[in-house]
Amino acid sequence: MTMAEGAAPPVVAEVRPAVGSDRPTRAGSGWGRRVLTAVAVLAYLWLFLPILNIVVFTFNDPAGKYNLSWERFTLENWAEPFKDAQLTEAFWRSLVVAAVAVAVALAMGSLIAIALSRYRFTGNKVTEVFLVLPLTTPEIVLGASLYQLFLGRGVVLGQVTVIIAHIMFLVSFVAMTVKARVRGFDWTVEDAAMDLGARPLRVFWKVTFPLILPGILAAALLSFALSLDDYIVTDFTRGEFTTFPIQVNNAFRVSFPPQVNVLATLILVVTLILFTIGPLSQRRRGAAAG
Amino acid sequence: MAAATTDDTGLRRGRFAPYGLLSPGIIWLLVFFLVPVVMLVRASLSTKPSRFAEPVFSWDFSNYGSALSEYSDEFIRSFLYAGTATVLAILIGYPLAYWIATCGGRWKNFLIGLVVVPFFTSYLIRTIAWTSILQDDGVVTGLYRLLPWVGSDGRILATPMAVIGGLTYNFISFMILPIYVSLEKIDFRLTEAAADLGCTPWRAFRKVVLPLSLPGIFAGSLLVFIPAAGDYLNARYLGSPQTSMIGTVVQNKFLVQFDYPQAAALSLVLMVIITVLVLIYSKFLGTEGLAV
Amino acid sequence: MVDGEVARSVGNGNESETTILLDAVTKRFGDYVAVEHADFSIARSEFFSMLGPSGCGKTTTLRMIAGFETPTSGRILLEGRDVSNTPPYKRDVNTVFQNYALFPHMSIFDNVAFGLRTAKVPAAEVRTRVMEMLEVVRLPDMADRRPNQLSGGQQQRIALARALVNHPAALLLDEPLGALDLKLRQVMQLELKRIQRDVGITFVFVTHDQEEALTMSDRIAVMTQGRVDQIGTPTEIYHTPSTPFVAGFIGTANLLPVTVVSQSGDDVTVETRLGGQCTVSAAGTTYAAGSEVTLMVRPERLVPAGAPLHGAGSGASIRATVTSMVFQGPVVRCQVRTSAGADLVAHLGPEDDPGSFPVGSEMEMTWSHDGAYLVPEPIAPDEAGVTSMEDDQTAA
Amino acid sequence: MTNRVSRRNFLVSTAALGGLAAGSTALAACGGSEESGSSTTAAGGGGAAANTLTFDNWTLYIDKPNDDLFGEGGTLAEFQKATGIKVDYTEGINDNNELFAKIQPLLSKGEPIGSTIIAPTFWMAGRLLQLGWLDQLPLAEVPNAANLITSLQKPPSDPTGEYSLPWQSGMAGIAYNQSVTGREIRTVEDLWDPAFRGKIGMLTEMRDTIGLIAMSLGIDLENPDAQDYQPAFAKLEEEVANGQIRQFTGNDYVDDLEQGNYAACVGWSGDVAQLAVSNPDIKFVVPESGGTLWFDTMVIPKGASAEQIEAAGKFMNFVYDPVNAARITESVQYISPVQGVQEELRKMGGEAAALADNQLLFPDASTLASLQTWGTLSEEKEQQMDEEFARISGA
Repeated sequence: MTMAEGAAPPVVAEVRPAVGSDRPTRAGSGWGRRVLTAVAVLAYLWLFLPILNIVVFTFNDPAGKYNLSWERFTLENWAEPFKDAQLTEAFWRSLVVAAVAVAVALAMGSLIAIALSRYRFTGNKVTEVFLVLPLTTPEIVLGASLYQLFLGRGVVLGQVTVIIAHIMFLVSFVAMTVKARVRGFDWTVEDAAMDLGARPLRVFWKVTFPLILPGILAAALLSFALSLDDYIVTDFTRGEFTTFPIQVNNAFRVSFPPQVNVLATLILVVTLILFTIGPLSQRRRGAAAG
Repeated sequence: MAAATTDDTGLRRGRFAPYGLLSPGIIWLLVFFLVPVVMLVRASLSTKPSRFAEPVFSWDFSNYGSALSEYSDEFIRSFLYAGTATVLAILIGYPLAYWIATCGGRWKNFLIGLVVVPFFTSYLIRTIAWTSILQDDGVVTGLYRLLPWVGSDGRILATPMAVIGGLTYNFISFMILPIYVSLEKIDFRLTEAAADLGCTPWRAFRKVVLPLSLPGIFAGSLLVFIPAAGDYLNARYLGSPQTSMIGTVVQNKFLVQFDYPQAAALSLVLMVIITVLVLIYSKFLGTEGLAV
Repeated sequence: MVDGEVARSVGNGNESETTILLDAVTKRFGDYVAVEHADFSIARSEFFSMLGPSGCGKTTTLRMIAGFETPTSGRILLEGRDVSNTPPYKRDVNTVFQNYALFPHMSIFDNVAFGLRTAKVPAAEVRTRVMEMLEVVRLPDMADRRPNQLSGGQQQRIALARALVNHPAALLLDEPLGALDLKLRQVMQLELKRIQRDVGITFVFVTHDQEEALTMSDRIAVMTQGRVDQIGTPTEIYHTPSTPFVAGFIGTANLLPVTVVSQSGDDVTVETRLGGQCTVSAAGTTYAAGSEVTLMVRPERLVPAGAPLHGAGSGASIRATVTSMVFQGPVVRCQVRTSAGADLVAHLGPEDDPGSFPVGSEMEMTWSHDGAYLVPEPIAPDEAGVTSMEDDQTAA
Repeated sequence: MTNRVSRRNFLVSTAALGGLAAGSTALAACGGSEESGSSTTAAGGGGAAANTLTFDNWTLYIDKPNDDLFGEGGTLAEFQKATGIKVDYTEGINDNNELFAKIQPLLSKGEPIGSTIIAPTFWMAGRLLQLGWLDQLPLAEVPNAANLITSLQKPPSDPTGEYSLPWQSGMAGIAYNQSVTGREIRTVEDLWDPAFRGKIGMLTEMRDTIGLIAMSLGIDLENPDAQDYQPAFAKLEEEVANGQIRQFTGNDYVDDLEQGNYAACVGWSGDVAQLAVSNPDIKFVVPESGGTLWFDTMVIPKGASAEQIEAAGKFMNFVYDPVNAARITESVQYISPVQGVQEELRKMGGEAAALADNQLLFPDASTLASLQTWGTLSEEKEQQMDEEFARISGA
């Protein structure tokens, strides 16, 4: 009925323990459990092997233009993380694109999620199916069709078209993610706030928004990653504009400097910090309440 | 932001509000998703008089014929690789998600977060890192060559194995998350109840937990299969000319050969096949699980 | 406060005592009539209940008073002002929602303070008033907790505190006890009644539980299918229901279709389908001979012939076959079937010697003159017999 | 960028726009002095555009690493010092077809692409010329064009020599890692040695890959329309099918050679020249049947202003000066199209002088004689060959 017991949030950063999550759970007999743990550990190793490789190679001093064979240890790459001007510029451009696209997509997507989960209206079902389509369309089709659109209209490809494209594939994603979080949400709290004298705007900022905020934050984090990492759609819509992944791909034809790894590691570190802060602040809130 | 009613009898104040809330996002999707796809359909039915000329719309269905006949290998390979990667992702992702859900205790959130962290480094850099790890003179390939059926000149890079491995690796988080979410919802006292009724743990898993987590597996399968089937970067970096996928062809036809009609036809065939799969899926399981 | 249109000429009763007035209010959703011509007033400091089965329009009526719905026609007056089209946040009424609708992201204190802060009450005053109110609902130590850390009953009281702290002209309660279990519900009924006495605010209470309504209310409006069937005190509604529905909905009633034979003064002679005749009080109504009406006998008034009558004056009797006899503690629930096929229920006490009527035996059932009541509306022959049998069983 | 105006530029433009500035001061009289100041700056910025040259080139294709293009002594800095023209230098070109895909929508509508000079490979320059999308070079501004080596004068891609000048040139041949092959490689046939199965790389550049194979089959490249390249494609397809060929790549073959993923591959002279310095096992050879000679060009797509074209001419003249050309050659280690570079390198001494004797930078007459440059393909033939190549290379 209430948010706490609402739909299990399918978003990692914000996965809440289900009610009574510290109930004892069984993973079968001791043997099965041991095998399972072994598989899990191996899976984690596999997941982190390339990451380890990337981080280790930030300390490599490559002989040629490709930082892919281990030569000798150095700290120089970290002294000059922004040494490669092209790469650095592309890196910042990627951040800008992601920031703008995520902001717009969050606004649009959250509104869609609110509309779908709190109203019944004609076209409800059609809208839901329509929303899923961009998610189930291969990226290459999204990119190719936008390429055709822009080309046909004589639109010059560049930063703007890349942002437009990113917003397009993020809107559905945000809407679905926030909607999953809002499923089971008890909208009468809005009535309650209004009943207590709050005008619609105050109802939104004091009640609705704080309640859907965790869902929005989770969607924001993941869509930021999606935008930052996108290659295929960006490649079709970018024109002369290069983002970080594009620059890495293009530069790979002639060089793969250690700064690529350094910047990738920087993103990783920032992400890790966000991941640690998120649960911590949540735990604190829980502790204060308990 | 008019007051919504949750009354079963009707939604007076909500009559226009939902459309107002929907319109910015939906209009965006109409203009930048639906219209382009329609234009793509148009392009797929066009002919190009010469290489650098504008395509002319002509109800030319031959693009589809040649797309299917000339590139059937790439289509089959794409779906084969994507399918294998999906199965592998289930085989690796399910035990991991299950372990986190059952043994994670209060570290659950951290452990599931850890699954996603690798995916915050660039996809491309991760894939290039794999080329470094799997290089012919490297440790991993060295170990691989010790396997009895692998010769001393065996390699991992530039083989279907590497491409499928890359696809599995790059999309596995889309498998683990939905499975984890569906497992999280399960009350594991049910397995105790099953054990109480004389089930072995394995049987309890098969009869109780697995069926309840099926929606997660299905959602994850789609979320891995779709991007994997359209991918071309794994094939480019980890594959060989014999492992090229349909995405490679589409990309090349659009951006290198300027053969828009055929490229459009190829994209649409890919999209139609996948849409059919999605429709079959949503008919059975709804679309809710697709939100990750 | 803004639109001070005063409409004292409308309505009935003492104007200064009226908090809420519904003036011919109708609410339609498309073709569906949710509330049809509701026309009543609620007095100051009154505990007023709207009672009826789900879908009868009671919640819609409440939502119109709160401002979440607008009447299709008619007016709603609050303290004499027409508020029919005033949004909820401008109305001086507060609601306790069925599922409490506490703000899950705020502490208990912040929940209760919400209305005061919205009204820009100074912080110091907010603090004293919230704490006072938490005292009233007897949860002063919970201020720092969050709603999901409270039990259902505690959440219920917080929802009450959150609404009452604003000193509204009326408090609207939408099935506030529905989510609680039976024990807690009974405790909360008394608690609610106590609080209402303490604060002296008008309570408008919506429920589908007749016992709850009877226990707590000063007056009850019984609603069905969008219409208000009867408004009255619990006693009036129980003893003199104006329709067969009210008779059946409030408590258990044995209903028999009868035809008026004659009326002399307050005594009406009616004839049952089986040909028997009896005399019933007209309760101030005049009946035309030959009109079809309904005879109501409450189970506690129905006794075996020969046993002491419950009530004054002799009434009539009816032959029937015992179909079940269930011991329920204070009473024995005896079900019989008349030769016309109507099932009747009698609550027999020890003095009635229930042991002497085995199942299957024939017996004569009888009631006193004032043990029966005439409902001016007819019922269909197949509706004859006891109503709300489930209620009868669970209530016992 | 346009706000960064050198002091000199600022003075010049302010003087030139004196009349306008006076007018704006008058207008600004009611708006306060602050505004008149900003309008002058804006005028200065506008004036700077004429003194800026935009050049979009391939990555790592000029002296100084890309983060330090304007560092002390770099060609771009020297050029600015000499002429006052600042070069807005970008490294946006990664692939000829990709470049074409990007500029085609603009040039086909007659809109400027934003770069005054771009550096397509000769055959792409030829295509742009055929499509009528190039401006004539201001050869009057380029007296140093006389220094152009004879073999690159009036190439088939630009028969009159009025639309393109070579930027750098190079050979495509066979690059190999001797520690992997264990032997010398001398012919294209050597690549098909079963011992190297799965360890042979090809270039995604169709003309170089097909060119080398075609020459090994005795097919001429200089009159392509008269030739049938089907045997070369068939050979390539056969070797792809039997797994001999591992991958088709761009310059990243360099990495595969180093990592031992490749035994040998089709490669470019300049890359190997650089690589061989740190890894002597890596060798470059022009196969006995001959290699290809290619060159990247400087061209001016239509849409540039007269001032921009003039500035472009000055730049071309500057890099055709043997001293400046030698500085670039020392860094990029490709074949310079400018006569006299060898002498200039010798004068520089040290490592630079050693380059002067490098066969990869200054191939001898017999090597040069074995090289062929692709003639211009007809649109239809090019399309057919591109498609065939894409099909075989799995793209």
